[in-house]
Amino acid sequence: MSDATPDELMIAAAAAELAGVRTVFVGIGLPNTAANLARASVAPDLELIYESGIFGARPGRLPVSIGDPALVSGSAACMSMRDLFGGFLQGGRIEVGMLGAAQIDRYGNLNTTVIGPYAHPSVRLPGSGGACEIALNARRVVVVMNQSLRSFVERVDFVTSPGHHRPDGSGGRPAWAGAGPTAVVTQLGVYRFGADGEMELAGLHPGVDEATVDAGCGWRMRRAASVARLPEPPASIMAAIRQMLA
Amino acid sequence: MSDATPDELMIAAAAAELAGVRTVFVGIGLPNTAANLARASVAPDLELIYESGIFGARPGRLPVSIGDPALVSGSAACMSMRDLFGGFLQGGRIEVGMLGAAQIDRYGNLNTTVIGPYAHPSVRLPGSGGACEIALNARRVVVVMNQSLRSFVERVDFVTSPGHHRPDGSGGRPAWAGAGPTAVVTQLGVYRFGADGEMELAGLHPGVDEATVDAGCGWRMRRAASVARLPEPPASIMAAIRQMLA
Amino acid sequence: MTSKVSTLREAVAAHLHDGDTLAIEGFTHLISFAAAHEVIRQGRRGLTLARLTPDLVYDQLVAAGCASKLVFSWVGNPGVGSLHAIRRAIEDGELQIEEYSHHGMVGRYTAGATRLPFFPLRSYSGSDMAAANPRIRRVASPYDGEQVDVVPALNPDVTIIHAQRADADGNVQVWGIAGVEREAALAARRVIAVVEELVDTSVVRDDPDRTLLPGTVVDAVCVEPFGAHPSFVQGYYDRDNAFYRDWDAISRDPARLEAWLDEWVRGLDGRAAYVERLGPERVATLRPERRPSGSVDYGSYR
Amino acid sequence: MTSKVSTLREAVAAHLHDGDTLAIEGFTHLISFAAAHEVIRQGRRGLTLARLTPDLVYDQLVAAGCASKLVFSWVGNPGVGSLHAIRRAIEDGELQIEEYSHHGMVGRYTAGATRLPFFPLRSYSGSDMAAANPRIRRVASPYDGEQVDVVPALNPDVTIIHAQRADADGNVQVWGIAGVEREAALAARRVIAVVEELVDTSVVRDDPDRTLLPGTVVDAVCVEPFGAHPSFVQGYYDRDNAFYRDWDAISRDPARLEAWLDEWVRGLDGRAAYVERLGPERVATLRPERRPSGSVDYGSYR
Repeated sequence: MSDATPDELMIAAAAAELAGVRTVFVGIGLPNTAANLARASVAPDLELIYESGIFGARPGRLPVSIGDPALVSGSAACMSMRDLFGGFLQGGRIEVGMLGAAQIDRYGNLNTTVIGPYAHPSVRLPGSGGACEIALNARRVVVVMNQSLRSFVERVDFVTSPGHHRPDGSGGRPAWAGAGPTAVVTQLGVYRFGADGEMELAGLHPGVDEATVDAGCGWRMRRAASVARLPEPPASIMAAIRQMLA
Repeated sequence: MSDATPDELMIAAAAAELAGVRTVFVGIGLPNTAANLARASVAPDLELIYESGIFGARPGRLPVSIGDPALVSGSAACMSMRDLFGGFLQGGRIEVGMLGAAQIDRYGNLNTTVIGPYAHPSVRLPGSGGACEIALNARRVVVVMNQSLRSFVERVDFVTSPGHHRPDGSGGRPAWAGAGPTAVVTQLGVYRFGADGEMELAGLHPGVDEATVDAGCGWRMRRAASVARLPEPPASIMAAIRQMLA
Repeated sequence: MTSKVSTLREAVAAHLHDGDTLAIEGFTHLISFAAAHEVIRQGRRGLTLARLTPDLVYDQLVAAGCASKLVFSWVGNPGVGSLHAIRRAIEDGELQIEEYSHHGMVGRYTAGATRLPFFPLRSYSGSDMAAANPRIRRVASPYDGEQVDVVPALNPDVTIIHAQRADADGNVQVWGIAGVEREAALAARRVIAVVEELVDTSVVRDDPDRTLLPGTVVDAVCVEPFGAHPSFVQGYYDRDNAFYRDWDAISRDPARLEAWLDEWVRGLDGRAAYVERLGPERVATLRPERRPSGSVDYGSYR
Repeated sequence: MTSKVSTLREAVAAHLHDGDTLAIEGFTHLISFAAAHEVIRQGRRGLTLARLTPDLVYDQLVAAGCASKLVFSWVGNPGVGSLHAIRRAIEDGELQIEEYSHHGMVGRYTAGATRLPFFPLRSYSGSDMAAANPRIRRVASPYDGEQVDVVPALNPDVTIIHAQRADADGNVQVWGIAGVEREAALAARRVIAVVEELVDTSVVRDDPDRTLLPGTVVDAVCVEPFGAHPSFVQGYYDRDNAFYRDWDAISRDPARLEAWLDEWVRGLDGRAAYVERLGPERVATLRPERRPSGSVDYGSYR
C-alpha cells in the first residue's frame, strides 16, 4: 500500500506529464500544485501561465484563486485577458493546458457545464470559463480529475471542451487545433489515447489493480500495448508536494 | 492687408473650428498648432490625441513628430495603437479628426496617395497612414490644407479618405460612419458643405476676395447662403500663435 | 477641466436605470462590491448583468432581485463551490442566462468597444456551446474559406470598474490584473470608475503607461476605499478568502442571505459604514507588506 | 533558465534568412537601426519588409539592396518629405509594394498574433484603397448582414523590436509609445529584442505590468545601447531631428547614400563603433533630463 494519498499520487503523475515543457496554462488546485512541482523537478524552464493574465508567477504562498495577488507580485508579466486568450493561447504559444472536468468520455470530451439537459439541468456546473478554448488551442491537454462511474461516462451530458471526436466519430479536430487530450491523470492511474482517439489505460498507481479501474469506468476501458505499474513517488517528490500543501 | 501670415490665418481659423470640442485626433504641423491654440482659447477641455497613442499631451516644447518623446512625458495616457485605432477611433470616441491632403474635390474626398495612376504615379505621396479610418470614424472631420488649382481639383487622382460621396453621386457614407468633412480651412478662407455634400465658400480671410478663391479652385465653387468676412485674429490669439511657433 | 468626482450614490442614480445592461468588471481583482451594494440600496430592477465570472458580487445582486438576465462565462464561487442565489434564480425561472467562454466574453466586449458587429475567434469547434447559444455563429474567411466562430458585440449601458487611483479629470490607473476592464469600459455607453484614492493629476501624468482609461471615457469617479472587499486590490488589500468561504453557507439559505443583505447592505448608508462594521482588525489582517515597483525615467524633453 | 542573451550579429545570423518577411517595429519610437545595419552588413537579400512607417530604417535597407517588397501604411520621412531610396526602387520596378492604412497594419499583425485568417475593421468604405489592394476584402456579419472590411493575417518570419530593458530570460519591458510592438512580435515565428540595458530579473519582476513580452516569446536578447538612434528611446535619448532632416539630401543622391552606407554601416563592426563615430558631444545633446515615473506598491503577499 502506498504511503501517498490519492491526491498526492495524482499530483506526482500530473507533474511527470510536464517533463521538459516550457509553457503550461494552469488552474488552481491539483493542476497548480502539479505544475509547481514540475518546475521544481522535471521542467526547470516551465512558465506557469494563469488565465488572469499572469506569466511566470513566483508566489510567496500557495495561491487560493487564479487571481491571487501573490501570483502578481514578483511575476514576469501581467497581461490583459485579450492578449492572454488571443495572442498567447489562440496564438498557439501554450504548450500544455491542464483541465479538470465533471465528466469525460472515452474520446476525451469534457463536461463542465451541466448534468442533465442544458435547458433543465439536474446540476448546473460552472461552465467553460476558458476550458473550451484551452482544449482547442493548447498544443496538448493534460486532464486531471477524479475517476468514478459518475465521471468516466459512456456519453457526457454536454461537450464543453472537445476531445478527439464525438462518440459517433463525427466532429474531428480542425487542422489548426492542438493535439487535444494526450493524458488523463486520475487517482487510479494514467490514461493515454490511441491513434483512433480512444482512451487507453497506460499506467496504474501503486496499490491499484485493473479491476478497480474497470469498476470506476462507465465503458470497457481499453488497455495500452503495455500497462505500466507506476512507481511510488520518490521521497524527494513527496517532500516537495507536502511542503507545497503545508 | 492682414498683419497675419497665411499660415497664421489658417491656424486661427482651424482653432475656431474646435470651439467646445473635447477630443481631437491631430497630426503634426498646422493642425497640432491649431489644436493647442484651441485648448488655450475656445476649447479648454480639449484633449489632443495623437496616432502614436498619446492622450492629453502637455509637451514642454512644440513637437516635431507625432512620436516626439515630449508628447509622452506628462501626458495623461499612452495607449497601444490597437486600442487607439480600435477602441477609441473606430469606437466612435473621437469628436474631430484633422486631416491634410494633396488634393480635395468638391465632395471632400481627399487624396494623400498618388498623383497620376496608382500603378505608375507621377508623384508617390505617403499614403493613408490613419487618414482613411479617421475620415470614416471621427464624428466629423476638419480639413486643413493649402489651396491652389493643383490641390482643389474637379476629380482627385485617388480617394484615400472618403468625403460625402463620389463625384457621380455613388458611394455615400455608411450608417455607422461619422459626418465626414464639415469644414475645410485654407489660406484663402473657410468652406463648409451643403446638405447635398457639396463644398461651399463660407468665409474669406482678411484681404482675400472671391475672385482669388475662384482662381484657386479647379471647379466652380458654390457660395454658402452668406459668405462671411472673417475677422482679423485678435491680438491675444496672434500672440499665442507666435509664442507656440517661436 | 470640470471635475468628474461624485459620490457613488449620485453616480448610480444618474447613470444606471431599471432594465439597463450593467457590467461590473474586474477579473478576480478590483470587483466593485461597493457599487453593487449601492445598486441594491437604490432598488434597481430588471438589469441584465454581464460579467465573465458572476462571483459573489452578482450572487448578491440577484439575491436582492435586481436582475432578470445573466451573461457570463464561468459561474461559481472560485475555490469554494456554487453561487446559490444565482442557482436558485435560474432553477426558479427568474433569471435567464446567456453563456459564453472567457475568450468569447473578452471578444464580445472587444467588438463592442471597437463598434464591430462581431468578434472572430477559435473557441467552439466541436463544443456544444454554440448549439446551446444561437448567438454564437460563424463566418467564412474570404482568404481561405475557413469557418471561423464569431460572437456578437456587447455594449453595456453602464460599465463599473474599480481601480487603484484616478485624478479628477477621470484618468484611471490600475496595476496588477486588468482582466477585461479596459474593453468593458470602452464598450459601454456610460462608465463609472470607483477608486481607492483620488490623486493629483501630476501623479497620473508622471506615469502615463499605467493609465487604463483616459478621462474622456469616464463619466464619474467615485472614491470608495476598501470598495472592492471581499475581492482584492493589488498593493492595498488581500482577497478575503474567509468571506468567500463563509458566503457558501450564507447564500445557501435564503433567509440568512436576506438577513445578510439587511445587515451589510440595506442597513448601511455606504462603504465607509461597511468598513466600520467590518472592523479595524479584519481590515488590518488584509493589508499586505509593501513591495515597491521601482521607478523608471520618462525623461524631461524641453 | 537558459540565458537568451546573444550578440546582434549572432541573432541576425541565426534567425533571419534570405527571402524572409521581416518586421522591424516600433512606431516613431524604439526603431532598431542597429539591427537594420547588421542585416545590411550580413548582406541579406530578397526580404519582404513590413512596417507601418518604413521610415529611414527601411530606406537604408532598400538602398543596400536587401529588400524586394514593402508592406506599409505611410511611406515618408516624418516632418521632412520623401524616402528617396524607396521612391527610386519603386519607380525602377525593383520594389513591389502592398499598401494598407495604419489600422489595417495593426489588424494584420493582430490577426497574425491570434492565428486568425483575417481581422475585421471599418477603414475602407468609400476609399480607393481596397481597389488598389485586392487583399483588402469584406465579410458579411452573421448578425445584421453588414459588410465589414477585413485584412489578412501577417506573420513575419522575424520581428525585431527595440526596448528599454530586458532580463536574461527574455522578459522585455517598454515605457512610452509601444505602437504595435507587442502584436508584431506575437505574430512572428522568431523574435529578436534589442535593448538599451540588460537588467536583473528582479528589476523586471518588481513591476510586471511594464512587461511588453514575456520571455517565452523572445528568441534572442541583444544589448545595444543607443541602438535606436536616430529614433528615440523614452528616458534614454531624444529623436535626432537633425539626422532626419540631413537624410533628405543623403538619400536623394544615390552616390552619397552609398558613401554613407560605407562609412556608417559597412565600414563599422557594430553599434558601439557607430556611437563612437557619432561622438560624445552629439550623444550628450540627445540625453534628456530625468523625469521619474514614481513608484507604485504591488504589495508583498505571504
